[in-house]
Amino acid sequence: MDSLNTLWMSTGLANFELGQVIMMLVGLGLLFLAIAKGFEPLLLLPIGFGAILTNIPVAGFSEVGGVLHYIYYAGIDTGIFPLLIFMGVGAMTDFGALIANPRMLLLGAAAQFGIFATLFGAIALNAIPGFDFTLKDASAIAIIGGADGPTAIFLASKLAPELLGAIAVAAYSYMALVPIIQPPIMKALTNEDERQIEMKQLRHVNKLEKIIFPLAVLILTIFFLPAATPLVGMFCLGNLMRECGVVDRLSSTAQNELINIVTIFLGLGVGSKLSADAFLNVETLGILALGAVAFSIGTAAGVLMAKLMGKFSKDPINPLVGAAGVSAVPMAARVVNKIGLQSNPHNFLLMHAMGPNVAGVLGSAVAAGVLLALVG
Amino acid sequence: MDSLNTLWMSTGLANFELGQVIMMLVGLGLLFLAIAKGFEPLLLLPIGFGAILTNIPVAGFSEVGGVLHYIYYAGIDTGIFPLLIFMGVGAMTDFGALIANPRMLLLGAAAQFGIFATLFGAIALNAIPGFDFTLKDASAIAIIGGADGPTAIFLASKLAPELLGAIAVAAYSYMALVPIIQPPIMKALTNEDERQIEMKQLRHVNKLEKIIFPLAVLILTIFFLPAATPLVGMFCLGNLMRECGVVDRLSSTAQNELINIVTIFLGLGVGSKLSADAFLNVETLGILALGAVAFSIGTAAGVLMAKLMGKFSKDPINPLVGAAGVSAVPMAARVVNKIGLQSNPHNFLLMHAMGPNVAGVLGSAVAAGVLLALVG
Amino acid sequence: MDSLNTLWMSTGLANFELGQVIMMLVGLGLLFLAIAKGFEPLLLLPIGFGAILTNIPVAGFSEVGGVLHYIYYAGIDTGIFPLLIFMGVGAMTDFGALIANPRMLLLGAAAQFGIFATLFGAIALNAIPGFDFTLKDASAIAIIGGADGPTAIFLASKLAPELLGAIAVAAYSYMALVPIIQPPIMKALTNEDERQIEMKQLRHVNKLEKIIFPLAVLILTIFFLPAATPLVGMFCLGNLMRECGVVDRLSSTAQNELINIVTIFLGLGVGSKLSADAFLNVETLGILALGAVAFSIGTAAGVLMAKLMGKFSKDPINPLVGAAGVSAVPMAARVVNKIGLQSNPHNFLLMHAMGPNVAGVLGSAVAAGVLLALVG
Amino acid sequence: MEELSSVFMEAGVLMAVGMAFVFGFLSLLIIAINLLASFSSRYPDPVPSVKQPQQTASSNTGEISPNIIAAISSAVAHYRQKNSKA
Amino acid sequence: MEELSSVFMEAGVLMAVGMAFVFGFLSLLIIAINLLASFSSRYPDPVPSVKQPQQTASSNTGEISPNIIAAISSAVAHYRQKNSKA
Amino acid sequence: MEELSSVFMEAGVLMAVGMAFVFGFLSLLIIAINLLASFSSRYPDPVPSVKQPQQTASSNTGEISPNIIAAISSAVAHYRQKNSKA
Ligand code: NA
Ligand code: NA
Ligand code: NA
Repeated sequence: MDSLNTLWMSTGLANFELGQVIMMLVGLGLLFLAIAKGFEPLLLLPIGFGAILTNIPVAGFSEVGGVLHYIYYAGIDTGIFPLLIFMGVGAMTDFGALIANPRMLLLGAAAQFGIFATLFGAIALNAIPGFDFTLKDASAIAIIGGADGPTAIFLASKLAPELLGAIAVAAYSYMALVPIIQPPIMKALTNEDERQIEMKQLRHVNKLEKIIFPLAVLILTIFFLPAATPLVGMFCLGNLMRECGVVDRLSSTAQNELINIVTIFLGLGVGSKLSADAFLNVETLGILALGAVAFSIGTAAGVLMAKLMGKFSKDPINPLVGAAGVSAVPMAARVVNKIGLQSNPHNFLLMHAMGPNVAGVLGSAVAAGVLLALVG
Repeated sequence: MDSLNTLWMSTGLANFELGQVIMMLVGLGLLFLAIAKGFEPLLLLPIGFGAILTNIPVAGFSEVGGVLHYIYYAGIDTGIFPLLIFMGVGAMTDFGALIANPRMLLLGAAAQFGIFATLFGAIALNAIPGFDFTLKDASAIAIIGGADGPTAIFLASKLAPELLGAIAVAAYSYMALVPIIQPPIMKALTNEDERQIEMKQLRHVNKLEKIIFPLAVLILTIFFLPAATPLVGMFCLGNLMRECGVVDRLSSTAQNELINIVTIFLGLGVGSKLSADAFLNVETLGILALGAVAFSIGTAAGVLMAKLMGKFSKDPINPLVGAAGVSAVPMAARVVNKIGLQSNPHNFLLMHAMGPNVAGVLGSAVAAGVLLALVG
Repeated sequence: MDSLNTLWMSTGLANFELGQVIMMLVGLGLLFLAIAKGFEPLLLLPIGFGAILTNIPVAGFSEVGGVLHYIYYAGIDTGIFPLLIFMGVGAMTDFGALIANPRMLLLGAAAQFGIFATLFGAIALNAIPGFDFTLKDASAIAIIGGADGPTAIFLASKLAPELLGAIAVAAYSYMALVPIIQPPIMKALTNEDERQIEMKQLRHVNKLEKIIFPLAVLILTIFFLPAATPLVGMFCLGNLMRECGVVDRLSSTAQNELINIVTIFLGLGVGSKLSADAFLNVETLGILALGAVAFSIGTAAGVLMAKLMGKFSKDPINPLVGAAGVSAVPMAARVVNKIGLQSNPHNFLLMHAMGPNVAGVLGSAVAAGVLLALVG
Repeated sequence: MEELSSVFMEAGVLMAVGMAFVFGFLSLLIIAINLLASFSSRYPDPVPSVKQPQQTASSNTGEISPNIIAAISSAVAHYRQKNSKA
Repeated sequence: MEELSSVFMEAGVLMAVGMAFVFGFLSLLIIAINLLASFSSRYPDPVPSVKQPQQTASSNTGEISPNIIAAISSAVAHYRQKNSKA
Repeated sequence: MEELSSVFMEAGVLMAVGMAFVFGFLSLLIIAINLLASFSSRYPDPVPSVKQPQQTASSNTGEISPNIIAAISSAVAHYRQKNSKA
């Protein structure tokens, strides 16, 4: 009898709290988005699963002694996992298109307006009762506009760990939604003629340029923004391993096995922050709303900047490529290519969009550094 | 002279204790079983090697500052390594045969009688002077009957860490001995006619079923047995990654590089618990004896349950498949197939035995959860 | 205005110290050697990059909370990373040539004279004002003569962590310089006739010998030098996994993904010790000078020992193979082969040089153990 | 002795409760699988539509690594060369 | 209310300083890339000379693993066998 | 000065003891290898019997991964297609 009672008291049914049930449904929802809708499945699947695990009553996944607790504190609280992901992404990134046409960096810069405008917006939300974002919170939320998962997780873990779950979910969800969010904005801000513009073919970039490039980026960052060097440094390390040609086995491991292992743990660790009390509040709604705004403003700023540059450029610039400046590599560049083809079936913008696309990664890492330096 | 003396005092020869020598021979014995006899070499080789290392005098492998100390406390004491192995095993497991014929779960349930009967037996051993098993010890020993290495290590690390070495060695040794332990029992409990029974071909299982299955298992576990969710959850995560089709690179890493890395460390860490004072006592003999009993009873219970089910089933059931319910995937299923072929050379039972075989994995994870909830 | 000032005060330019700038240039120099000159790029690239990162002002990579801090303390201070590298190297090493001609071990022993002579030399340097090497420091420096990276890092982390950076850089640099350092010494100590000597073809080594060999090495080390068992033990574990034939998936992971992952972290962690105050002093110059001496003496001792053995051997011994005794696998063996071919275009010494080459690995691990036992 | 029998009792209760729970749990799972089967039968394998989303996502899952491609290319080239001689 | 406006002010300054910094930084990078391009144009791709050092170094980077070789050999053998039947 | 000479002495002893130990140890290993060789010569390479146990064990060591098989199949298919055109 006693045993039966102990057993009953140790069931989930006897211990459920409403918030946990809702958060498990949120986790299932993320799994649905990842599997059925293909929303950034590599991250959203482990995040969704982690959300379910962390909300299981009695089991204590995220308490001292629980496996998610160890994963979170060893890998996310220290910043190691997002930095390793960034190293792997660096090892996967080809900067050739950007080096061939460096002015595209301005598009990557413009698109970061999505971040800073959102920062302003997050502070403005404080006027509504129920919201109480500090400047740190606002900065961590704003980085969603950078459209870069590891950057968002890294910054949130430093500035607003209690918002980390919502921020990471918003960042990856909107990145998956880029093909839906961006096209209307791109079409509203351009006319048919502009969208048909063909761009000059990119010059060949030689090996030496590609090798020195990550070092140049790192040195500039050291000079002007050391706060960004964890992110930029690991990214440049990955890229240098890729391009130098003498450590291919390290580069291959960084962009395959290592990033896969870390992705599983990062996702679970982020999911462990999706507890009811951290997620089920009006602030999460604010974060989701602000994230959508951030992406939209970033896209618009990129396109407008491209139009402006087109006015002063001797070589024609298709303003659509500005939308790729938000990063969300390589999805945003593919969207640009697709919208471009709709207006001009012979105009392949993919390579031209890769420049602003990777510029956007650098741009948001720099923006993250600025926020760390001024707010952190 | 002084140097020579210091050097001599730092040799192993000057510091050996008898127990250490014996444990190194035990380690060499495990290496022999692994290499020459093919006994679960992936685990028993690192366990045997770890046993040698941990018993080296002076070197201090398992003391603070020693490499095995770090491995044990970071990976086994926290439960992380067995859980990662379980995730990898989940990513390797195809539940198709079980989903096609779910009644096979009852065989996986029946075979767990090996666990609970052994628990009773371990307590009974206390009547013999020299034995003094607590209920926690008895539970950790009994789980050997689950025929599942990571489950046994996980439970032992929680309930009886000082017995972990002996329990893990017994579990993997008996799993390797399944082709020797099971056939006589199977033949004793069945007659020639029963062994010749052919079973109906399994229906096709579609992708959606395979995707939802791990989630359904997890949800039931959350409802009724949250204590089992670390094991079941990580297992289901691995299986979901395998079946969902959108994170193949994570699934591949989980069942290859990650599980390989963790296997090396898990084996060394388990080996580090094979110290003389923890292993060279009458309790280890008791554990080895109880382990053999557990496997035998589990096998018998599975076969008898299959006979019982055959009486009430409209589709014929070959009672041999009940033996696969102990798990020991896929060895037990292969044994069933082989014994079946001896009686009927046209009767391939392998796929039919895979159902109870994977059911046995779930069954022993559930049994582990029950023990954690009631005894832990 | 305030923001601008905060931003300026957070730039690198406002915070640089001269030492940091110089150390970054040292880091860039290591990258140059790794990439343009092919100097042991797998280690020197991450070391050089780590040196740059650790010297970035404000960023705090190697302070509490910085990523390099965690990497160093988790992996190098504990000794885990060099031991895992050694396990991987063991899994890559074929002892066939040594087992076929075990007398080559004497060449691997003779070449360790480079280590002990350098130890004497390091103490002698104390006579020069500005040097103040303790016996521990001298031992850690001397191990450079072992021409084995992980051994040097392991020993330095135990005996003289503050010299670790300089020692690791010297060890890998001189290993890369083997093709330049060794030939003049080899030619000075041999005459044309000696260099033309052809050696008897090696006998076939069977599988059983290769399996038992690592165990025999381990057992001898346990008997006589337990202090060397961390290094020798992990090396032998790797080699046993390679040769036993039943855990190929573990062996493959140990010599590929696992060693690659650890190499990246090991390099970064070593680089984190290249801070200005630890590196920019006269002791580093002493270490670099002693390292060159160590390699030269080791090479000479190996060649002279080979000449001596040739006098008493019934089978002819080409004295060049003695140079391979310093280890630096497989570079030193290749150098032997090349110099041999210059004198006799039909004389392929590569396989004969592999014996002393791998013997040198064992020899320096043993020497490291002696130093740990007597000085540590 | 008394203590021993009380532990025995406890072990017996554990055995009964444990086996009942295991059977109960796995029986529930049988029901769940049957429900799942009848639900899933309405959605026959939509293999292509499940694969599609992944391609649009930014993963490079399933791509064969350039190393392997290179290995194969050289192997095939080698084989072709050999064949052309024969 | 006063506090809110001061935070607003701070956010506004952050926005201005941040965007200025991002533009300034990436503009500098444009200059750096242009300098880099003119510098690099003097060193056209020296592919073989960059690859050579690696071979003399003790790394086995880029070597194709024996497993893959074995896989390919068997695949090619299999294919050849099949082909020879046809 | 006195101290220096005592450290010198210590270093000298270390050198002597160390070299003696290294030579002694590796000489023992020579003996061990010779014993091992004479022992092992009684067991010539039993390759198949060593491999067998592994297959019965539950490891999938040494199996070539499906990815590689897929890669090779497609490469061979591609090559065959190309060849058939020519
Ligand atoms: Na961005
Ligand atoms: Na089981
Ligand atoms: Na050496």
